[in-house]
Amino acid sequence: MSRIINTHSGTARCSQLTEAEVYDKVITMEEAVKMVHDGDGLFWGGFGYQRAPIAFAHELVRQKKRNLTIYTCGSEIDIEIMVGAYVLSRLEIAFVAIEALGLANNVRRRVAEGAIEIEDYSNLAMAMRFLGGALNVPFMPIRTLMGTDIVNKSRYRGDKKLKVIDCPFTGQKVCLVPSVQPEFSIVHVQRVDKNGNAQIDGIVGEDLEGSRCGKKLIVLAEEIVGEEEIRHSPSRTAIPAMYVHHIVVLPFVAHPMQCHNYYDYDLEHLMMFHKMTKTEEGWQEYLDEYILGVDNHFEYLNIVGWERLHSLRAKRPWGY
Amino acid sequence: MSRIINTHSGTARCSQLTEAEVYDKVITMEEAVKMVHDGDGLFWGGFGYQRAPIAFAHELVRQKKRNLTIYTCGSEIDIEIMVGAYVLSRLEIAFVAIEALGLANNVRRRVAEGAIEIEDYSNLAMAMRFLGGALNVPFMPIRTLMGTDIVNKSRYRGDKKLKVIDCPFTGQKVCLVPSVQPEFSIVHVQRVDKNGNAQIDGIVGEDLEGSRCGKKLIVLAEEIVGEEEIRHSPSRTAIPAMYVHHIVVLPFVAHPMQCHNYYDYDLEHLMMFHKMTKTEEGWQEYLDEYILGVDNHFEYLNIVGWERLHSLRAKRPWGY
Amino acid sequence: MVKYTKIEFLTACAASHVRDGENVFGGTGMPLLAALLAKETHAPHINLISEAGFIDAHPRNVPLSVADSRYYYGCAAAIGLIETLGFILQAGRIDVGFLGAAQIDEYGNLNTTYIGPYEKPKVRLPGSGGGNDIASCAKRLVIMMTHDKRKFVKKLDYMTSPGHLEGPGSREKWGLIGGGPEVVITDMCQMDFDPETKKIRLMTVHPGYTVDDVLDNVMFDLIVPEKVPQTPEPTEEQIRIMHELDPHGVYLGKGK
Amino acid sequence: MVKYTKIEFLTACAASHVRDGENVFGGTGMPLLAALLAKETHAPHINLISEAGFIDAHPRNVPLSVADSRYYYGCAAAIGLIETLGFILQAGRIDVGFLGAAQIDEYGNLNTTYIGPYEKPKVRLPGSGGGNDIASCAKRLVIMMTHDKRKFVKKLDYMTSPGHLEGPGSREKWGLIGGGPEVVITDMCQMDFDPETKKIRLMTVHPGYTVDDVLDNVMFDLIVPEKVPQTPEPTEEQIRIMHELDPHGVYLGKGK
Repeated sequence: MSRIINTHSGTARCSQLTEAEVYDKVITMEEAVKMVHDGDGLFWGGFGYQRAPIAFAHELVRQKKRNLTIYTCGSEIDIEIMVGAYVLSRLEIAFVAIEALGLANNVRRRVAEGAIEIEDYSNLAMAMRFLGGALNVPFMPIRTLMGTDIVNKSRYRGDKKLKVIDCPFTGQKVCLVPSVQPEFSIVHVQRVDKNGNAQIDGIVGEDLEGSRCGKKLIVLAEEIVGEEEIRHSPSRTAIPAMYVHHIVVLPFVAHPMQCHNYYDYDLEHLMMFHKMTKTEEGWQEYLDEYILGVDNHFEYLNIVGWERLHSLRAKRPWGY
Repeated sequence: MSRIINTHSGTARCSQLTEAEVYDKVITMEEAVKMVHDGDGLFWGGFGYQRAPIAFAHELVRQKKRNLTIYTCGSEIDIEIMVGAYVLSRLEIAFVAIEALGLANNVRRRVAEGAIEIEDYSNLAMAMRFLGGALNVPFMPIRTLMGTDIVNKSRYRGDKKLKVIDCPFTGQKVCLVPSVQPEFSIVHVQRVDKNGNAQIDGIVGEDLEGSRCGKKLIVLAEEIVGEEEIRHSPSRTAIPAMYVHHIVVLPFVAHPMQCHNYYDYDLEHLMMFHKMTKTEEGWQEYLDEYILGVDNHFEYLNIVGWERLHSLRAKRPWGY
Repeated sequence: MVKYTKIEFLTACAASHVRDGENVFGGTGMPLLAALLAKETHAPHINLISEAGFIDAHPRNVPLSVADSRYYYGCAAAIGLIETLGFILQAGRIDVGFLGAAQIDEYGNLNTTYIGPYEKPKVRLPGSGGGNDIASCAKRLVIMMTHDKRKFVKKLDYMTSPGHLEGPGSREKWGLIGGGPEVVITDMCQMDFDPETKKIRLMTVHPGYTVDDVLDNVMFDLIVPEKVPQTPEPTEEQIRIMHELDPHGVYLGKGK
Repeated sequence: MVKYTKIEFLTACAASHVRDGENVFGGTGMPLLAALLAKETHAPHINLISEAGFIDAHPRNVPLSVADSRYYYGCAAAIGLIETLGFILQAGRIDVGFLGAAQIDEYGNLNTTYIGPYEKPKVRLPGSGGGNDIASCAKRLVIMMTHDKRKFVKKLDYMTSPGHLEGPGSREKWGLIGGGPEVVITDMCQMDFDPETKKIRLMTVHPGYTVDDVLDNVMFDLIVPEKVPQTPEPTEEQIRIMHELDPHGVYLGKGK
């Protein structure tokens, strides 16, 4: 997989191409996931129930990726899926659970069996680590974490987890958290033009910083729109094309999570997922049925059923 | 001047008021400027020709404020006016000139006569100082300035101007710039609701960070809109009401600079300004005519002339 | 006499700690329901913030996630985490935050990360999320927990979020900008903190429980003042409104 | 033979340093006009960025300010300074930036802040603006100056923006991520930098000038290679297009 990528708008770090070599950034989910190598680090977009890149997680599982590290504030069933299928070996996160439903059962089991290591931070700390990565500075200062075991204990980063220093200006204690610049940023958005200019509806969580911190950015979009649509409202562009290396366009990327203005979460499916993952057998059954048992995202959607999906479509003006 | 301020939405640091005491934040320009005390520091919004708070500068001059410090990336005739009228004694800035026209004549004279001191930073450094102030951390790291006289020389901040350190994670040189949290932030926006929720059209420059770094924020708006207008598009809110202490609503706040979607700059006036300020006598003439010779902003607009102002009104879809 | 379930009681009790005009971090679950209840009753002017990025939210349906689209419609601003946790929370603009925990110690320090030794944990819990940030920075912290002896421990398995750390002066030592825990609400009682020692102290006991019930269910020495009043009961109106807020019983359960 | 003014010549010369597909910091003035000219001729796919926040801009009228609304219509994104100077520039995503200066030394270091001693300056200049940031971080830096002996100095009155600092290794010492100055364009000549010493070197001389003219107008030892070709002249098409871009002669002057 080595398509030459560039756009009408020019691409950072890739500036010697002539017009004849300007290719479209739009690729398939299979192609996108193939670019990820075992051992890579991924900034993982979405927050809580919102814009979770579930379809990308499924394909990582199908392609049997191993030893990936996920950097994110908090993720829920996407992490459960990847951890359950042994795709991830390390997490640098603040939160993993299924909000309102309960603990992350797969994570709990994989931690107990020693299959994954979690380096614990807080949401602010992770968001600042992405901001630092986007700014290309080595660390960012914060005023939380101090006094607790998040400072005192480290899983594998050792003294590179964070540093508490005396501020050279004020003498106050300040916590420095190291910036993150992983191999990839994976971010799910509502819509994108062919160049990669992306709009996000609703909250952005930590995705503005996260989309800019990875060495390569893959944008997953529900919809592709004409360039005119983007350029008509440039203030709405959350991610300019110059950051974007590849685009995957698919519907219901986040199912069973939600995508503001496009579809609501599938609470029934979520509850089923959470219930099945209470046992390893239940999880394996889910894995076989919904992920390994299908060839691609559309087959997954077929199993979920288009009537169900249709019922989840967002209603105006509420966006869910 | 001690109006009780609070809103429907509640105000940070002012939370004990009961409903009967909920007042409107909207006040007059005269009232807003009266709150500024001699010696105060002000974050100064707008960037280049865009959304310069000129009417606020005029009123500071009329009220004979003294020894103010301005913190901003770059400002142009607003700084010229305040420096020329001896309102400012210190500037922490990256840039002052009249783009496309030439040097800032008043600043040049006041520097030569020792009336103002300028602590020099770069645009990135100032923007990061505002970001640090907004985040309530004492400094921010950057990778510029190093090796130059911006590091080696300091006007009055001494060793509190900035610090170059070895990064405790990477060993690389990093420059720490101290955060700014001045008494006031002065930010000019296109529109606001009565609670203070503000929308900015076009680029934001450094105003998102700047509006959040001051101890009090005064928003100058071209237009007040109903709360429904704001809540219909919450993603467009650049400054939530909780940051806003006072609101001043006036048209053509930025004249002779521009305000995206509202009016273009008045190039003729700008050129006249720049030409007149070439001599102290010329500047005094401008000062007497356009600033001290009028009682308020509307009188200034009358002198400029409504036909001229009308001709500057922005045209769709271009916004200027 | 008003009839109520335990969850209804706790929701009303939590709501009483939200004051009008405050900036509130609601999160999800019972604290969110409590904040919404407060807004519909005694505190109409609170600014409800979700750390995912929603500011001054008025959800018409109760959200399940801090990022739930239900927070969006009619809110005043929808931004992101740097805004809510950095510009708002870390800058000292949050009046009250709510947290739950799996373990609490006598200084109100909280564990939401691991049960068992760090090196070989028995149970992985959710982790901090924004919890550490909220506990570090909110002016007041309200903690909600199920009352269980194994949760009120002498020593946490892991300290995720700071309470009063090691007692007087220790939050100041680390420059934490918030005031720390103010009250702990359980299904048996409310506790506050002794201003001198910063240790947890019994405040009120819920109807149906005694001081001894509480003392039997903590693993440290709980300060018991001379007078321990009974926690006020919810009103009919509070119960009616909370069910209007959660019509499907997501948090309150199906039966009224 | 094509007829051209000095400014037209310099604009075309500067445009030649912009390559197709690049991310370009245009600023205002002649560099902006040069970037626009490049986009209309040999480099249609450049991404023109203004530090005020405009990304991939296609202004239909020539802007006077980096924040000018003329940059807005049809651009791909309109954000702010943290985006352009932080996420884009400091992260190494700008291929070429343009700067002017009041003084330059033999390593390409620039002064845009003071003339005279720092303690008692004779003339206050605009200051850095984004200049230091661009000089620190852009992969290539193109400097445009009026050629005047007092501007090509042995020692700057104030070093605002880093060129090659004190020579080989000194940018690396401070961890500056950009490549430093690549070319200096004046109204007499183009200069580049000797790869060994990082000192300024004559590259081409404009029509009508000699090597001696240049040497008479620098106050340091300028490296002169054996062969110094003449700078290529602008084409009719370039001149026509630049006037279409600046129909009111804001930068090019009124007469063609």
